[in-house]
Amino acid sequence: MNKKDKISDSKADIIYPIFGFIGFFLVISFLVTLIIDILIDGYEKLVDPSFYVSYPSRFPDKAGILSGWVGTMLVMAGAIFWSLLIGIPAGIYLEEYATKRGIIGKIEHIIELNINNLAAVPAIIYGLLALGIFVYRFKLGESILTAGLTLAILMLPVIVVNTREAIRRIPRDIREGAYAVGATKWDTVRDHILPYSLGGILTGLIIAASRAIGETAPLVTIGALTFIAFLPPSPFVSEFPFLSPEKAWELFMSPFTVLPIQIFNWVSRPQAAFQINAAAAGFVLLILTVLMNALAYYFRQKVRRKYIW
Amino acid sequence: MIHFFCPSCWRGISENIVICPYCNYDLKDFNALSYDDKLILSLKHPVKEIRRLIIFIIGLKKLKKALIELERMIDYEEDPIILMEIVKTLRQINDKGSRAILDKMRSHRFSIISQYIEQIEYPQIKEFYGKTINFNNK
Amino acid sequence: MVMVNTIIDSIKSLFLGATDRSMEEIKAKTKDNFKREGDVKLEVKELNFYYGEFKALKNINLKIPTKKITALIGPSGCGKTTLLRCFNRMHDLYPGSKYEGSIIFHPDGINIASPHIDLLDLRRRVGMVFQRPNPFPKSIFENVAYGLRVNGVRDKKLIKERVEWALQSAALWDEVKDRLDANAYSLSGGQQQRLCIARAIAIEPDIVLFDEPTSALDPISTSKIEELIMTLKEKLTIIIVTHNMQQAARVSDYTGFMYLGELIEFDKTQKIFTIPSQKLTEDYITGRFG
Amino acid sequence: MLTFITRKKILDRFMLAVFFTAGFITIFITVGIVYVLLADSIKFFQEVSIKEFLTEKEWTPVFATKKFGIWPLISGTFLIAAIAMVVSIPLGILIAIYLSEYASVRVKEIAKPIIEFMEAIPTVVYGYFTLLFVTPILQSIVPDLEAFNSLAPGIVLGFMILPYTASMAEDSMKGVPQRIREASYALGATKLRTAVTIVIPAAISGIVAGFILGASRAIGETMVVAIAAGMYPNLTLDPREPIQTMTGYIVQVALGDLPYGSIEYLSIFAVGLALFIIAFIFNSIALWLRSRIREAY
Repeated sequence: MNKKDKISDSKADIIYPIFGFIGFFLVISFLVTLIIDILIDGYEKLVDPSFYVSYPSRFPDKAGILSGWVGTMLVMAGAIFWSLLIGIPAGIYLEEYATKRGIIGKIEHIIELNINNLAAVPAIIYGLLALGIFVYRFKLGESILTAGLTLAILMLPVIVVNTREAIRRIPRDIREGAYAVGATKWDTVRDHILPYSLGGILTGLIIAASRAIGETAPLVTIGALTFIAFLPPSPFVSEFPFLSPEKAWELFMSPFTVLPIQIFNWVSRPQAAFQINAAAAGFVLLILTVLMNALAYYFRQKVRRKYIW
Repeated sequence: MIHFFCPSCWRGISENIVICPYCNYDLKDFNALSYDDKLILSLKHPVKEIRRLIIFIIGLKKLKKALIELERMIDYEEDPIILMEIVKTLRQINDKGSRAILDKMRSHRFSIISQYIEQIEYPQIKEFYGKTINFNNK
Repeated sequence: MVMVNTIIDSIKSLFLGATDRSMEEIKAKTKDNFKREGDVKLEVKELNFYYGEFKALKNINLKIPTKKITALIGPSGCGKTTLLRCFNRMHDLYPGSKYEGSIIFHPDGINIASPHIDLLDLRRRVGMVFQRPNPFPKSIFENVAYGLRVNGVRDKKLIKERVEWALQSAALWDEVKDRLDANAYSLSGGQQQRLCIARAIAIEPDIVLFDEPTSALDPISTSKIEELIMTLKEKLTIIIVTHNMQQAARVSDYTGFMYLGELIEFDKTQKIFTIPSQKLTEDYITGRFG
Repeated sequence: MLTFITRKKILDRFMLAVFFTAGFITIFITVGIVYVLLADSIKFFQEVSIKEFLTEKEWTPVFATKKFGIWPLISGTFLIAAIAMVVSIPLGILIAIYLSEYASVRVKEIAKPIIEFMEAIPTVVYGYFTLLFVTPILQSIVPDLEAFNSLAPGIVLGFMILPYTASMAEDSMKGVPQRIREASYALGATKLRTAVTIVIPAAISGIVAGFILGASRAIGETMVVAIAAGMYPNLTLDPREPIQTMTGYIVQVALGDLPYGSIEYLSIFAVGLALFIIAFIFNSIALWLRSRIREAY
């Protein structure tokens, strides 16, 4: 190694960090420009309160996102419910009950492989699944229920992985302590595994939800309408039970639109005025996602400090 | 895992060696030794806990043969816990030889040992000293 | 009608954790077939134990005396902990464990090693304290009361009584009596281990297993735990696995020396340490290997 | 009445069954996907021969003379994915080395969440940003770049998959034990040389797995390409012309109201099947690579 090579080599440690930082700075600037651009474009509509309470309409200045964000809330509620219903027990089973031997062991291995693969399947494939199965074969039609189920399936892998991570963090001798006192597996899960891992599971849920709220592809594929001038019927009735099942079923079967679809529709419109609406709605969606991620990040730190084994 | 030591130089050796490579001590002699002689030999064991246990067993067995080795140990043994164990064993053997060593230890270079002996031998003077050393593993 | 009843109970127990039962009911098993408490509590006959293919225990024969302290010593990896965990079937939590031979639980005469034994009742009657203190991240009171709740006791007064009795017999009561709902992790290492002991004895087991209880503790807490174990001797049969032979020699009445999965020698502690009959035991005690 | 112990046993068995069924249901999702894609593709291939599907140069389901050559869609998808990788791999490696070798813990604590957050931004917002910000700027730089092109979405997609190329690479480089680095520092090598000659080869399977997952994410991307890449399926490798990706086509058809069973309806399942197969291949390679790392350490 001649002398010249030696000197230039040592300088590399000074030059590279600068390039590295520039690269990282490029990423940050990309993000910042994205946020600022969408804020400036949509600022005019963002400050106008009627934007949040009016329905979409053919005239750009009168259009609003009321049906958009109400639809998003309802669909997300459905999605969270279904994904928790299947995701958490599946995660608990794989981490806590798995026997890993014999035929059941093989089934568990298939389940595990399947979940890893589902995590990387493009979102639009879930749309096709929902279109083929829920919409046409199960005759659920383009309804909030279908959208909820589709997004739930989308969120499932993230929730299962997070549930398993949270449960894995519980040390073995806590379980042994419970069994030594005569607790069954279900006692141990109910009294120890679930309470201590709830924090991790909720964090995973929020992250999965923040990703699903931005999803458009699957909802477009199942034919979400882009133009709805009415809100789904409210399930609450004046008499005693306050929640009549038929009304609720009607709510679930009614057509829907979600914020991202509204944005997609407005962006592809030729008139420039619609693009302001699109930017404003996009910014609202972005803020929602940022809030959810910040909440998840804060929650993760708090939980990590709560149980120090 | 399980480590094997040569009973004379106490260096780590493998399981089935006959002659110790470091101090060429013949392991067959060790196997022929009686249990009491093995006890006395391992008074020089590098591991503190083992030495303390051996002294405790000598006390249990009231092994008079070990007195010479115990006396020699007093001078080079650094660990007060082990020295206190020796004091307890000597009191348990309680014959002329052990009492002589005990008197010798009363003027031991470690003050903690001489006070310990005072405290055990004449418990009623404890208040006089005011400081009760609670050696709970009496 | 019975089916509906069971379903309601199951749903109730699903959420509240079992219907109401008094302590007598739990100990009912020993009450009705209560034979004279013989001097042997556990009789191990020709016990072999396999982790998958690896034979961890090779035909162990042993008689554990009742209301005495039995210590199991031996170099690391000799199977002493494996034998201890066979007594309360803790191995069943992990796949691939296989028992051969029998462990008879006197005076009931049930074979612990048999596959169709009622594990819940066994674990209630054979408590266990672990090497690293493992209290639940709940309050001190809840930790001790958990064993009672899981076995169906839900009468508040009775639980409070039993918790106080357990903490007192674990010599922890006066240190924690005014902060019972403080989190168990606020206690020191030695206190946490005594809390685990209180948790184990709260449901009045017949045997308590100690798996190197003091190896993670400082000398002061170690001697406190040793004293506590000696006081427990009047009420319980105790089996303790330890690395510290000094502790075994001082605390236990009987000692078993194990080496490579076999029980080499089992006898009164006094005899084992003063006049061992096996050469292997002599070599181990004198530190020839370890 | 059932004794207390047996009731607990029944409950325990019952809960085991509940958890197992929940786990088992996840298999139905994949079975559902494969069933749906296959069933409708088979119907599609009854009308359009596979030979035409694979050899035809044009994809014109909308025109009168319906031609179903998948190649324009595949070329569009891979063109955008290629541009994305060209942007993402160098930038990813640059940042990964910087984060894992040079960055202080404080910087890492800020950088990691930011990069991971890029994954959470709704793709529609990226679409908007591409169409109305990136494309105009590129048009001023690149001569005769049309409004709908594959360069702008490619670049934005490159940034979108940074969480895969940058932070997954950094994770696998972090897996390399510090003592290996110190051995190389001790020989007088600079951090950069150590990173390039020691750390990256040691963590190569993790890094490559990250790239492949990133590529699979790029291929599966819909909104950015549907908004900014145009709806014109043409077999071209020129990034300046509008193209259509497989996902773009599915969205375009799904937007229009399509009767159940019509040829267009069936065609999106055929395209979906092709997309699923490609994504599956990429994921399996990535999973295999990542399993190989676990053996290495």
